[in-house]
Amino acid sequence: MTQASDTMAPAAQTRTVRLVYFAWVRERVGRAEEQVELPAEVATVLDLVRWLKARDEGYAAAFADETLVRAAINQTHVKPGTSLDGAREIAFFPPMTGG
Amino acid sequence: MTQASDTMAPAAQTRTVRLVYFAWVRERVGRAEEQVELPAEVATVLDLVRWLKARDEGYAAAFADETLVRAAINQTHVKPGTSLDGAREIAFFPPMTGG
Amino acid sequence: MTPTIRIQREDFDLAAEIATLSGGRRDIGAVVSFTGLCRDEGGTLAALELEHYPGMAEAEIARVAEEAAARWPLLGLLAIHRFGRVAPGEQIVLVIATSAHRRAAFEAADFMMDYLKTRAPFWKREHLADGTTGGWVEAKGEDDDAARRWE
Amino acid sequence: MTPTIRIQREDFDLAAEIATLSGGRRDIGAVVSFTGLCRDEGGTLAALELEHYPGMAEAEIARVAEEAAARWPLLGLLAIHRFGRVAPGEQIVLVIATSAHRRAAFEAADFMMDYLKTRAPFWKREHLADGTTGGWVEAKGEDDDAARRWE
Repeated sequence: MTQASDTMAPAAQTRTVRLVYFAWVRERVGRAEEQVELPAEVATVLDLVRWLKARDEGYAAAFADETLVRAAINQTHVKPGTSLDGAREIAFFPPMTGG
Repeated sequence: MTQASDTMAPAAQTRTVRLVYFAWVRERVGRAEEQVELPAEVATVLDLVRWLKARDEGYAAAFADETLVRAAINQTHVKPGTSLDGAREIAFFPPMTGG
Repeated sequence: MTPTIRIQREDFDLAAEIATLSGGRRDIGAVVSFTGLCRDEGGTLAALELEHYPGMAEAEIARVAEEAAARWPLLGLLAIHRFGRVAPGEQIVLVIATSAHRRAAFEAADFMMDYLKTRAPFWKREHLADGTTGGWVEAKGEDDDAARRWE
Repeated sequence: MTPTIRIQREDFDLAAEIATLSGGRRDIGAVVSFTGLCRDEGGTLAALELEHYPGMAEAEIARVAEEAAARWPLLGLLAIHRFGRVAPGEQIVLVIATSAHRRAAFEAADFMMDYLKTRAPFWKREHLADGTTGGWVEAKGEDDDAARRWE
């Protein structure tokens, strides 16, 4: 994690990312989007979920079932273990019900 | 074969049936339809095919491959071994190419 | 649910047929349509001429439709097959299946087409772009294989 | 063949979309369309509200369409998905696939719908006929199973 993996990410130990939430994840979190500074130890999607859950009850409720909420990085589906390197926009949402 | 199996069929040893032909079977036979008197020994579709083949070269050409031409009795698909009992209209045609 | 079956020389209108099947209903979740068109075969074909067995064509498609209706929970089912001369780009056959859910609608329409191909008494003859009459289109083994998927 | 993808609040017109895809072509033999409609769930539903992830919705459906185009010999492929409030009987989603032959058109449209259901970022919330806001529609395991058929 010492390499700067993306030109958009600062070389420092924290990174600013945009978080966006949809459907009941958005409702439980209480907002549609926010900017956050990620500490260096938050390396994967699952790290971020656990870091958010510790913030307050809304996040804790949204991510109560860590395996249920889906995530996307820069508008592409990712798995809980995916690295946040290069992430500018991270989205969390329930399983899709379109179509 | 001593029973009268259909009220449309005469009780005698010969029966009058309508034969209809389609596509290249019609072209080879040289007509679209005809009435024929079937002798008693023509009991199945395959019997009829062989009886027709003996009539002239057109029929012989149409039914050269006995397994290729399809048949229907009273507008329902049948197999070569199907009995002609109750047959009023017997159709012969190539494999279907609709749709 | 009574299937609609029509054998006709005239062209058909997909949107109008869907509107008739769906009209006013609020229980349909899925509409699948299949339209079969005449291809020009790389410019070699002037037209297809479709011969059919009147009476049996309707009866056989109706039998196939009854099988589909027994097999899937359909809310509507329609099949139209044209006969006579059809030019490249023109429509030949239409199947529409409606259901509460997509799987039934997809499978029923697919099944209808496979069985139409192999059981409905229609035969296609080619008229070629050079003015000659081509041969009768030959049945394809892959169509029989497709129909057997449903057995 | 470049797939057409549209995410829009407005309704769509199946016949017009087919006409655009087929217009002037003479090499198309098969057109399969899927239309997904809002059901009233036995009269209990007043409307569905469709939330989506702008940007990702287009991108994800485009990825699914590229997969379909790589897998089947398609001549045209279109997907339209609406967002916002949709009343029972109204259209939600449209997929059209065109090809020389029917199997490619059927399979591509079927595949598109299975992947749209499980991968496109849309979420449905119910508005009930009694005036209350119902819950978010839950994803169905059978949709995941359907998508896995193509793996």
